[in-house]
Amino acid sequence: MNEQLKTEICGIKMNTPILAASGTFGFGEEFTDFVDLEKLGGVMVKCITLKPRAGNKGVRITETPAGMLNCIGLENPGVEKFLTEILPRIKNKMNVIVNISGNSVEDYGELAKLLDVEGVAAIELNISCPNVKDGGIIFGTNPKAAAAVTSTAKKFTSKPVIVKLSPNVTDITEIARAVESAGADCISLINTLMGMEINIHTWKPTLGNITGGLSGGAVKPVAVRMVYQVAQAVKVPIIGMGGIRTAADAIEFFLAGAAAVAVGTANFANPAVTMEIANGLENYLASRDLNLRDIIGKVKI
Amino acid sequence: MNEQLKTEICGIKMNTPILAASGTFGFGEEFTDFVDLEKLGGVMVKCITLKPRAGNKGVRITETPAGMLNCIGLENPGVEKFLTEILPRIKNKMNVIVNISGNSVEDYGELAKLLDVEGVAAIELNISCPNVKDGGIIFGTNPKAAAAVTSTAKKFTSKPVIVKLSPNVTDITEIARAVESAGADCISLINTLMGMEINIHTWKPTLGNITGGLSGGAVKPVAVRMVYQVAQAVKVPIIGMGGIRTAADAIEFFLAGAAAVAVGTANFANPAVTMEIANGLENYLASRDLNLRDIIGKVKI
Amino acid sequence: MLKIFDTEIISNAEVSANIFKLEINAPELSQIAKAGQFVQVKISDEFTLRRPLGIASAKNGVVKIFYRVIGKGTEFLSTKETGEHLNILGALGNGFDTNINGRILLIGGGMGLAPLLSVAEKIDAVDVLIGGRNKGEVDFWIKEFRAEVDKIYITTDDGSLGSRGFVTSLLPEVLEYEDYAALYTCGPEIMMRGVYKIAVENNLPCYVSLERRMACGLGACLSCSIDTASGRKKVCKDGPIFDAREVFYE
Amino acid sequence: MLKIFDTEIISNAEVSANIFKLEINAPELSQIAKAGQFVQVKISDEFTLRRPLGIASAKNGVVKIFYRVIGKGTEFLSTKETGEHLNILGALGNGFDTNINGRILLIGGGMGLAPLLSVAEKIDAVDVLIGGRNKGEVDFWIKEFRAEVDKIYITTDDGSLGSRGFVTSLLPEVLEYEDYAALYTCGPEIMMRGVYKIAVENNLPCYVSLERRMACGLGACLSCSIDTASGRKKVCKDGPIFDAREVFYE
Ligand SMILES: Cc1cc2nc3c(=O)[nH]c(=O)nc-3n(C[C@H](O)[C@H](O)[C@H](O)COP(=O)(O)OP(=O)(O)OC[C@H]3O[C@@H](n4cnc5c(N)ncnc54)[C@H](O)[C@@H]3O)c2cc1C
Ligand SMILES: Cc1cc2nc3c(=O)[nH]c(=O)nc-3n(C[C@H](O)[C@H](O)[C@H](O)COP(=O)(O)OP(=O)(O)OC[C@H]3O[C@@H](n4cnc5c(N)ncnc54)[C@H](O)[C@@H]3O)c2cc1C
Ligand SMILES: Cc1cc2nc3c(=O)[nH]c(=O)nc-3n(C[C@H](O)[C@H](O)[C@H](O)COP(=O)(O)O)c2cc1C
Ligand SMILES: Cc1cc2nc3c(=O)[nH]c(=O)nc-3n(C[C@H](O)[C@H](O)[C@H](O)COP(=O)(O)O)c2cc1C
Ligand code: FES
Ligand code: FES
Repeated sequence: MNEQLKTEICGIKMNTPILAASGTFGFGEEFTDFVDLEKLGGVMVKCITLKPRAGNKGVRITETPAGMLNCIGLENPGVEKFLTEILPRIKNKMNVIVNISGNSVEDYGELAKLLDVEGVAAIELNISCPNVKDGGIIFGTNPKAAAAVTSTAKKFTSKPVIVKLSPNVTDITEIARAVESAGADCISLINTLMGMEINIHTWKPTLGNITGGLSGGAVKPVAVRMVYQVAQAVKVPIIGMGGIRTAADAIEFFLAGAAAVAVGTANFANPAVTMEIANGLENYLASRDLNLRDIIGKVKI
Repeated sequence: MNEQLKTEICGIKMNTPILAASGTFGFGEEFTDFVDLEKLGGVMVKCITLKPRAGNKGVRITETPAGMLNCIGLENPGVEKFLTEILPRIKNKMNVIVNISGNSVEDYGELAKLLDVEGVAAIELNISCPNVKDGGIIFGTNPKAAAAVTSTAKKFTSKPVIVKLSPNVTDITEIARAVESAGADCISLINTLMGMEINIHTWKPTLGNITGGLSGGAVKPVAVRMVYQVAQAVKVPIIGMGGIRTAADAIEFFLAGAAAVAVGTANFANPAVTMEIANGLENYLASRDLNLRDIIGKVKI
Repeated sequence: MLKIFDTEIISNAEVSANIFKLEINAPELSQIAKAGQFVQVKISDEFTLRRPLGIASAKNGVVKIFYRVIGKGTEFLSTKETGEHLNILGALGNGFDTNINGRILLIGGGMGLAPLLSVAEKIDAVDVLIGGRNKGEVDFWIKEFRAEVDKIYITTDDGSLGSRGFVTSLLPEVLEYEDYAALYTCGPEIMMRGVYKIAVENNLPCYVSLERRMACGLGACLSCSIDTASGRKKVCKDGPIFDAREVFYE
Repeated sequence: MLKIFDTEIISNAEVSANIFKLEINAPELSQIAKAGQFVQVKISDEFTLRRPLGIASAKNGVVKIFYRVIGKGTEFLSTKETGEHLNILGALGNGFDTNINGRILLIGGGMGLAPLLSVAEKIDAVDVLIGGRNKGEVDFWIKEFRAEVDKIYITTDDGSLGSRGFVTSLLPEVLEYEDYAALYTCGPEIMMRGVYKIAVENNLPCYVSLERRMACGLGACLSCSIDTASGRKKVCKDGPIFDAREVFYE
């Protein structure tokens, strides 16, 4: 393992600053033929909820110009099965970052508590879900709700808490500051942009859930902009993501202010892409005689 | 001219429901070798401000995955020159829809008044600009500011007022309802998503203005979603835009609820694209024995 | 062991209206591929997602695929020429059981015949019931199956070849002629449900090959999840072949 | 009259490291093109923007373009082969004045020599001063210019051909040998500013060809606006050729 790429983010030791984004990488195991999981900074596993969930019905993905829409929903086996069956299998193979979703502030607290166990490197709060218990507003679009979720999760866990921001907001820095104040150890962004496709033959929305989340290359400029803005607004480290397909893309995020990056959609076109990005980053740094920290946030304005 | 495509939107008679989006089509004249301007529903001319403006310095455009970023800024010759030199030249050749931008609510009022002249079919309020006079917040991201601009413009003109929404907001329907209540005759959307690119060789933002507006195919899913949401929320007609490159794309917007569509970025790859879209739409309708109104808002949920 | 293969196109020709036969040079893949498995084809750098296509044959270092042009991806694929390279992820999915005792009847509609051809290639005691819209759509399948099966039954929607109607119209008759150990079917879901119904009536095991939109193809993204009698399953990994009782249980 | 031309590629070959010469069959374009004009090349459907490239020659129905591979667009262009079609928008821009009385000196650096070649092709009394990084980068230009000009002066940064240094080092000397009616220059902006300075010292008219990122190429989008002594201008439409006094006025 190359020393140059080693890093540490809120106490999590990472062999490279390249992570796999939640929902696109399963529980990591599915990629072992293509990826040396230890070489990843971590795997943000598919979101976990208190109860098992089946997710959305109907068509769940569709390709869009340089991107895709998904409405997988929150399909997952539930926290219990995760803890008893999945975690024991994967915990020694990688940094397991558990992405969690809830219907209420209390859900996040309970999940945080249940997941405060050995083998979990950190928890990542997916706040792009509706507060079902309290009016249905998306936690991540409201600074108060985002802060409440964050402080509650913090209260119930000793693990680093990463808060994953939704890009579907007017002012991303407002949310970032709110979750930082509420105790977030790290901020990850961006989750997907809300989009829609209509089939012009059937006149129906392509996706079973009508709308879905846009990801992939198409969203990269929005993601870079938001990482840059958030980096100006907060002090906690940032894990940047959204449309990263190459080492060059990843470097853009580092320059914008990300301390690490995560790769999502690009894993589908090339399951080995995270390794290629890690190698590309290593070459970029080596050929310039730089360390990772020499490029983080170093965009010249 | 094909009768099937004729339509009328807030009193503006259009030969087709295909318009050219502001900032991408100059004053229409530049495209006469490729486009029959009368066959367009209208040309939304480059934004006009009270005083001539030079726009942003440095690099103004860059290509992104299936899209582009621009930071032209508000370069324009100013309203006086527009009225004396440009309008007389173009007014009988097309429906001239004048896109206007201001630094304050009063600017919009003044522009609306000055443009209340023969030869202007409608004015379109570009509210994706900062309220320089009052704190610098973008008019279009705040329902009150958006409403204030709208009602002021309405007060000073007898022309239909189209309000062009910014997609960089948490809840597009909130803004749409606000401008409808304030008297907007029509809503157009989406303007560009805010994005950024960093040159990994120079470490500088590619664009002179650091950030820029994302447009083109990449943004289509976001635009379709917003048009659909706004169509559920308001009664005024909608002009949909964002990433339209083909007749199929345009039809998606009609099904989502747009009464007309505008084409922007796609004019750069193919200056004749608006004509091809009009023809494609005509074929789609004819082959199904439908009229335009049979598809508007007819997405099956 | 899954792999990404850089393969070379041997041929890519239209065998019927909008249906293409693609042959690629892929020695290792052809060795490991099991009947009924599929691959994820990278169309080009511009496509965000790969496209899942069934392995129709894997013999002598050559993998054959049949695909219908239905959208942007398959259209672009159809423009590729001999000698060009094709990036392929495989072999994916569970595949059909090819160690069954007794005669198998393959029942396929349209492009569903592709994975069934790979079964015919692997087992001896096998017949096929081919369904298609018209003569043009079944002719080339007949050619492909001829050397691999004993009997070929044919139905076309318009009666231009074989008996007029659907595979489900002819199936009961075919089952009278011969004793089968199992039915393997692939095609439109409505057809497969019909086949399953007849299998139940005849007390025969029935295996179906399902299709769902797929992103990863590796069991990671849950694009292709379905409900089964034994819980949620992923078509890409737990399937695409399922015991019909598991998936058509309602 | 601007048009979109569907042209066919005659050849597209690397003439020096990362520099390609593209010849296309474009009878109408070759007739209407003026020296110093450019085209907007559609790279493929996947590219949002066309790429502006200078017309280096327009003769006998054939248009020649020279381009350096610097990014995604030119890289993709370099993979196109003889017989493939290329969608081209042109001819754009104002072009150089080719009716000037007296001898013209063309001064080009790197790819800036492309539009100058089209001038050499159109006028008789013309010499060229060629600048490049090294022998490899100027050799093919010498071949192209040989038939079109009287004298060829050469400088290379590394001295591997001609005199060592920049065109601006040799220019004063060249101007001593011969009386020129005007200097036409294209290349890096710093080079053109240097040439302009020498032109002023020698009291010579100087015309420069500018480069800006372009979206429409038609004067509509203002991507390429610049300040000039007579106000805002669009490089794509009012240029790309400008009187140096207009643009280097500060
Ligand atoms: C396991 C499996 C095996 C298959 N084997 C074959 C085969 O051997 N021959 C064949 O012709 N087709 C086969 N298909 C269907 C084939 O994958 C689609 O026709 C193809 O993906 C369409 O791509 P497109 O870009 O042309 O269409 P588009 O409609 O433009 O595709 C848009 C998106 O939808 C997906 N999609 C569209 N139709 C289907 C479909 N029917 N099934 C799954 N995804 C779809 C695409 O993969 C893509 O992600 C198989 C599908 C699966 C799941
Ligand atoms: C009027 C004009 C004539 C030109 N003639 C030639 C020529 O004859 N030969 C030649 O090799 N080059 C020429 N150029 C430069 C050429 O347009 C760029 O090298 C090319 O667009 C790079 O595209 P890319 O996709 O490979 O690079 P990328 O850097 O990936 O392109 C990204 C974007 O930036 C733009 N861009 C990048 N570099 C330039 C540049 N130097 N000038 C303008 N736009 C740029 C691209 O068009 C594209 O929109 C000319 C430019 C202009 C404006
Ligand atoms: C199929 C799919 C499923 C996803 N599921 C989740 C999820 O469960 N939780 C979450 O926080 N983000 C989820 N995401 C968002 C990604 O983790 C990531 O934030 C986003 O896709 C942007 O990165 P990308 O463009 O590299 O994919 C999902 C994305 C995709 C494409
Ligand atoms: C180069 C450029 C300049 C633009 N200038 C303006 C403008 O002056 N006023 C405005 O309201 N929108 C402007 N826009 C936004 C477009 O009108 C349109 O809303 C947006 O680009 C989305 O449509 P598209 O994807 O079809 O381009 C501009 C867009 C581009 C690409
Ligand atoms: S396609 Fe990803 S789980 Fe099946
Ligand atoms: S490129 Fe559009 S105005 Fe020059």
